[in-house]
Amino acid sequence: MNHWLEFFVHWASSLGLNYGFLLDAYPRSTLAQGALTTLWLCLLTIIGSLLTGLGLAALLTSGKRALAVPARVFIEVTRNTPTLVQLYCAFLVLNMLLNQAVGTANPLTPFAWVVIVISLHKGAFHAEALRAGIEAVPAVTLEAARSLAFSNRQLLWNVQLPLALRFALPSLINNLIDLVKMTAVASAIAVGDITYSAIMIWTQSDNVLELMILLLGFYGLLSFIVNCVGRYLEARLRMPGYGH
Amino acid sequence: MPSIESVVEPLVSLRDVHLAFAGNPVLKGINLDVYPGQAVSIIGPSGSGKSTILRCITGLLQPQRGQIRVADTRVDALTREAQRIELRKRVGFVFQQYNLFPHLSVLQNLMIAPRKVLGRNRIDAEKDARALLAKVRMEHKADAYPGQLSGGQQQRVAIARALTMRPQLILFDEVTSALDPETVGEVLTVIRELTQEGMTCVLVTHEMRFAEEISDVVYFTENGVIVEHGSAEQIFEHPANERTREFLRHALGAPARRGPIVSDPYLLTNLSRYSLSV
Amino acid sequence: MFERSPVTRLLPVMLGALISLAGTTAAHADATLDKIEQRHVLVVGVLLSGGPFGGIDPATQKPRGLNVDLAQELGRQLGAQVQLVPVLPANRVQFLQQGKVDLLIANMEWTPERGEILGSVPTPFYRVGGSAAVLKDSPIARWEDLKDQPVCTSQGSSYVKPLTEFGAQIKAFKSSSESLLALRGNNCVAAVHDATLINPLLADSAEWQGYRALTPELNPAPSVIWTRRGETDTQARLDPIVQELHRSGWLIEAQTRNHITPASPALVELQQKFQASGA
Amino acid sequence: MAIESVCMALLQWSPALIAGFGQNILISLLAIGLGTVLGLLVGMLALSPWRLLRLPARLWVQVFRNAPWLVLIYFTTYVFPFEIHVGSAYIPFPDWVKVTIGLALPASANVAEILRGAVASIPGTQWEAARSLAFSRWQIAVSIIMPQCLKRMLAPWMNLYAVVTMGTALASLVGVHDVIDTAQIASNTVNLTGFTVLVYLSLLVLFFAYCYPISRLTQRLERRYAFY
Repeated sequence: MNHWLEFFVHWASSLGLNYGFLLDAYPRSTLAQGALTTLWLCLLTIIGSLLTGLGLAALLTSGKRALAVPARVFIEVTRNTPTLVQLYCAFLVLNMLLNQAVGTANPLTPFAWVVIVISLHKGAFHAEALRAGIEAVPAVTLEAARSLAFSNRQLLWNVQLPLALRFALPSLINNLIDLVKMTAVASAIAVGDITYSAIMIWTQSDNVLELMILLLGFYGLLSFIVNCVGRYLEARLRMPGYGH
Repeated sequence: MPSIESVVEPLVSLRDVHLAFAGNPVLKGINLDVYPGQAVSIIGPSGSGKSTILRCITGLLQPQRGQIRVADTRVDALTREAQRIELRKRVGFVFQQYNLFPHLSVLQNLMIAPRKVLGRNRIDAEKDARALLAKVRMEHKADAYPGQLSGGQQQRVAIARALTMRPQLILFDEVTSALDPETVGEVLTVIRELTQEGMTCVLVTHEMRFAEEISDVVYFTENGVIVEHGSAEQIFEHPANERTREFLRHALGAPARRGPIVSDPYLLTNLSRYSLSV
Repeated sequence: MFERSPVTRLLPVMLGALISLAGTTAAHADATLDKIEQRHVLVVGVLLSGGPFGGIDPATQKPRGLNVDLAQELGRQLGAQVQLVPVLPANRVQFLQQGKVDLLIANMEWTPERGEILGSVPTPFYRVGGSAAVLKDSPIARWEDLKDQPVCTSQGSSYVKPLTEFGAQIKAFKSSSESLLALRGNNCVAAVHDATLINPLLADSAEWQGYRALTPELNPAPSVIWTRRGETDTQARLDPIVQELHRSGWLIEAQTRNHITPASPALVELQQKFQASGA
Repeated sequence: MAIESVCMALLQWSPALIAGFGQNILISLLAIGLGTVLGLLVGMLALSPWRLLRLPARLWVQVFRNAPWLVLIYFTTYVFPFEIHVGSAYIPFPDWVKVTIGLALPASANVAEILRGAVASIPGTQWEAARSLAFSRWQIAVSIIMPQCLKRMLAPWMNLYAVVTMGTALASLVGVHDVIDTAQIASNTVNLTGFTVLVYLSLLVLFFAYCYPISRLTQRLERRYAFY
């Protein structure tokens, strides 16, 4: 392991990049810890955002105004304001108010707030994708299912949702790739993710460029993994003869 | 065919059925009877309400006025979805656009309704499905997906799918209109065999020669009313009404056919609202 | 739907292109004084985080505060036009090193570590140490009690190092604004900043009644005007100016004008010192 | 009394907030402008029949689409020089311009993708039809395909603009004095809980008021051009 690291540092220095700091235990462990935090953040927000998306999509397509309108308002506000501002509003403002209300019992950490805010944010995007998927299921296909005596529930689970998921999948995966990139804003509220770790290191020393390249590589790798998983799912759920 | 009207109750009967879409009258007093074992064709110009009649019979649409009876069921009086589901178990429907489920294989398309709706076990359902596929000469495509089949093949699968419910009656809604000319024949052959076996069928069709050949009774509709009805011979050889004559002159000359409609589910999501966020 | 294709295997190549675009940053040796005298421009990095040292005037949106007043006064005496560049604790050292700013008047205290990488005007213009805002009923009584506790501060603050030595878990924010809000959201047990920020806040604001300041001040150190390393000409040119500002009472007056409370005893001490030596 | 003073403070700070938001809008407009020009260029290269041109263009798109915007902004802010030496003149390269470039890079990658999507959505029969009329490849692209593409690109492009505008919020993290920075200074200066709540909410309101109409317009355009 260390041998490879030394080799890499040596190779990079021939390109004029000084990765010597990776040989120090402290910056290396800081970065590793940050990478781990980012991974956890991604994992939890992916799950959280998908659940939120499902819930919101259910509200949107419920056909009941009292449910659909608040969901729509939430989605529009979420889509049309910056995540950073949402994060500030939640972590700096809401958290402070919450603290004044319940005192020091407030269990929400910055990490938890990032998970909540990004889950809700991307959930709004998932909900849109799922709703579009549900609406893209041709009415005639539903009619066909009804003519085969399917009940509404059977229709939903056997025809509408499987088709909607397939239609929404490309959007959902794009959203998830976007989500991975978005976790970088966690650094703004001092969650020790990889971006924050990198900032902490470059404020102490002068290796911004090297750290940037490391960061871009790391996020690129994560997006690549999500992309691969997405492609695998798409291949599994492919409907031969349709689309790509 | 011997006349059995006096002995047997009609399987389907419509009396003075009126239906309007958003104030636009589509059906304006339809009367129609289908006796068990009969093949009934409904012909007429596009937009005359032919497909709407079929949708009313199976409860996909609810008329504003009039009576619809299928066996002992008063379709127009059904209020609950559960009751309509009971009706649909007995009435098959084949669509112009086939409407197979694109995410399921051919065999799964045939098994899903018997398994989920009728609660039959997998082995029986599969045995039945394979038998029906053989009947429509599609057994070699059991594991293919609808998107991989030609229009005629999909339509034959759709007919087999309707048959899996062992219906008392099958409704065919312009089933050849979306097909390439060369595949129309294979679908018509399947329908012809069904009528010969004594399956009660109602067809909406633009294939006049075919309607003439297989129908016991033909109804001519225009502008939401039945203009004329009678035996195939009567309607095609000696139409009483001037409108019928006019229609048949054109229709028999050049069979009306709409071009096949492409249905690519991905087309709708092209360039959809950009899903980026910061 | 856009196709997503495999990513970033060739990322370094792309970056290489960018780097060549970025070029090299030329750091001038002791060019600052030349620049001031030839171009008549003085670029000063100031910290504007809100508060008496640096903030903005809501009416005119102009920077204001002691940092700003001092920068303008230096410019006036050098006959140079002052360009103010707002800096963050996280980027101020880089800005100076890169040459983006010529001087830093940015609440940055003198520490030996900084003294190694930067140069500074020998005479300080202020003296300040760190203070921690903690809840009144908090068990924290001494700095050592912060061991293994989450502590909010700002990125690049001079208190990060001593706090790390106490074993505190640092949560560093972009500026004191977020850090203080995080304290009130109970995300840390203490927020550590300059005493000049913490003390007036706790003394004046009704909303901070539930909090107290931790004493004694952490690492009290002189606030100095920073230059690039080795720019002794600039330092020599500025030092008498700062001394004169002490002697004439300009700094004490500026402190009062900007409502910095409590008044620093260091300023009085320095005034007396220079008045004595100058007289 | 408390509410009154909070509202007074907000009133007092509102010109500063508006001015700060002006900075955000300026950045967003320049970034989308630069991004569009770059993106169309890269997009056309990516559609070129020559591998040598296509490959770097695809690479550009992949790198900048898959990098977090925040990291790109840090990148341009910290790695680019603060002034450019042209002859004897020093052209300053202020932070907000660097942020503009940092936003223009991912914007260009997305514009290139929008262009590709639009070209792909034009049925191949259009090319065939034009070719049968003896058009050259370039002529087809300019006079047949492009006009159809532009119409289709409008909605996603506007959506991208809204996203870029929201991306300007990240500028505050590298010390650009924008609306969020202003809000934080204000909150720190006024020091009243009520004011802090209000000033952060007003940030939400400002961005929403600017981006929501764009989003609505996008949706309307999309509905109009969804089918042909």
